[in-house]
Amino acid sequence: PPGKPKVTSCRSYDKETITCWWEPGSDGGLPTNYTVLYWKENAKTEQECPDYHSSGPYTCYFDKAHTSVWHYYFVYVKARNALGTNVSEVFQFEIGEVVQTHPPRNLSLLYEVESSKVPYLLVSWLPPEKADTKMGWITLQYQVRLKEEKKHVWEEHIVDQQTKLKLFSLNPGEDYVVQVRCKADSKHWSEWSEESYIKIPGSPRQRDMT
Amino acid sequence: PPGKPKVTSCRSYDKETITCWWEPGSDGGLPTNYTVLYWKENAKTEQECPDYHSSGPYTCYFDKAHTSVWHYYFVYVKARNALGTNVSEVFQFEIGEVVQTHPPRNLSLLYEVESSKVPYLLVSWLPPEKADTKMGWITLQYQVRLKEEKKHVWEEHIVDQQTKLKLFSLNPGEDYVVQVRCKADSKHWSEWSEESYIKIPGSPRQRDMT
Amino acid sequence: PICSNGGASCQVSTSALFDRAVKLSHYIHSLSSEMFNEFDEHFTPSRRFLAISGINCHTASLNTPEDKEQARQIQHEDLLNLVLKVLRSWNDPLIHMVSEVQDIREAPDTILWKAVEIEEQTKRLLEGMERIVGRIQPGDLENEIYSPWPGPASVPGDENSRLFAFYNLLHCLRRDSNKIDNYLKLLKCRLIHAGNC
Repeated sequence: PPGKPKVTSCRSYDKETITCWWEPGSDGGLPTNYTVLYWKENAKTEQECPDYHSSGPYTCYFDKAHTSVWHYYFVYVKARNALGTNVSEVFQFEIGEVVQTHPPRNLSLLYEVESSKVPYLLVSWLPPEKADTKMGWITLQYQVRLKEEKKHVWEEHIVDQQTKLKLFSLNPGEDYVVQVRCKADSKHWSEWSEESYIKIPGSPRQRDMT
Repeated sequence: PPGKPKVTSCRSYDKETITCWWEPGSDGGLPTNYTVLYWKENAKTEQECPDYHSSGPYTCYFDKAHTSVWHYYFVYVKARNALGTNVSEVFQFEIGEVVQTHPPRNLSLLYEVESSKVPYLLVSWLPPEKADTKMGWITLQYQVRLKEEKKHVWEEHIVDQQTKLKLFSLNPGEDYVVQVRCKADSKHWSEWSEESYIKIPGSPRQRDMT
Repeated sequence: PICSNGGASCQVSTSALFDRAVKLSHYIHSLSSEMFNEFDEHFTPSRRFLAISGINCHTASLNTPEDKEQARQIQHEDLLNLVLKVLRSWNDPLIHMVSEVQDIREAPDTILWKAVEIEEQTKRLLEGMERIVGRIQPGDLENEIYSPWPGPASVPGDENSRLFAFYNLLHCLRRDSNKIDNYLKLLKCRLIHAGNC
């Protein structure tokens, strides 16, 4: 019979729709048919995946009409060929546990030097696409990281819900790289945003080698 | 006859009682008698103001027993003297439209500096007096504003139901002033709380980015 | 929740159910308020409708708590069922509202968008309330008793009466959505935070 397929993960980018990814098992060269099936908490019957295509190959997409924030989901894959059938483990989740937004957008860096003031780097960004924060449906927490380009250690800062951060006392004359990511109520950080670069004005300080 | 009196405004500080303010018209020097009257939506008869005194002169106070939330109130003033009578416009409202709580209390500021972390200002406060947020009868949205003392532009942050806020991007060595206010479901923000002041500790520590 | 493979313990926590329900009810009420104010500013600047004939809501027969003391005394099972009843009573009127707003000449697009969004989110909230009531009082989902909507109270062809009927509907939606929001926040404080929000 066919090898055991697998539901590898499920994600919701907006707490409104869900995408699951799956993998076929070994098919021994035989034409094998795969069906993604699911049921919801307390449901009497299971249903077939409503949309195998919108999220790309080997996926199942639950649009708004098929996504409930009130129920647990149980998803599995059935493989069938001439020699028999095989089923995956059941992947279970509720939407709150699988929310992973897209990364924040429009990361911008501005080095501000005001007279009689300590200069600082103003890092600012926009919430991710499709994350409806206005209704309060998703509350995001942000994390900024930066490092000198030639170094390896990142400095990371959690910034709750604000969409900007002032960083003081960066080393003059050095090149820095900055990224930001965010997390909704669940445990999944988004991917890091694209990197932004800036060179801090001024000449690098002589390193005190004593 | 007497000049036209006027109901100037009505407010509920707690969504449980209501106070209305009114003004007499010109009385031409004649002794003039004023009566505040009201009726509630779908009520057959009008009634006289239950309490002219508790909220001070030229007011009408509706205590809990005379206040119901999801009913329209129609309030007006009748002036009468020897030459005749005159009545004010009818002031109509539903309590949800006139809730304006007292300002939040006990605004306190704490500057937190943890090693390897970006310092932040922890702003915290208590809900306003008389607003029953504990039982959930009133749910408040807060707005925090802060600015450098010598500047004019305030930076504002909306906070939903929480009574604290971390502010990250403050300039070392500067004096800041902070205030907070709140709003129940209706359109009316409370007054701003008293101002709180803090001086952010001096120039930032040297950063070791090995 | 430790959720064994397909076991009974796999369910969304009651706290999460309430969190999402309250976020929805707050959102629905704020949309309803905005829509009412927009319509009021656009079509009935001086609120003369209200002063003359008063408001008549199809849910008026539902015995809802009208102040804090009444709300404190009602059992949470009864309050839950009341929220369910009010929500069910709005199923037909919201469908009518969405179609009606498309026929009102010069109705701003923002009113139409809000009407559609309210109808969609209210259906979602009703599904959530049925989950919550099913969780808290298993087997007690009274399905039929709610306040049926008698249909639009407007005289066919009379534009003014049609506008007033729509005004009355928006006003009742603002009021009832505020009741639902208020009661849900009370219930959440009571059932999830032991009366100490």
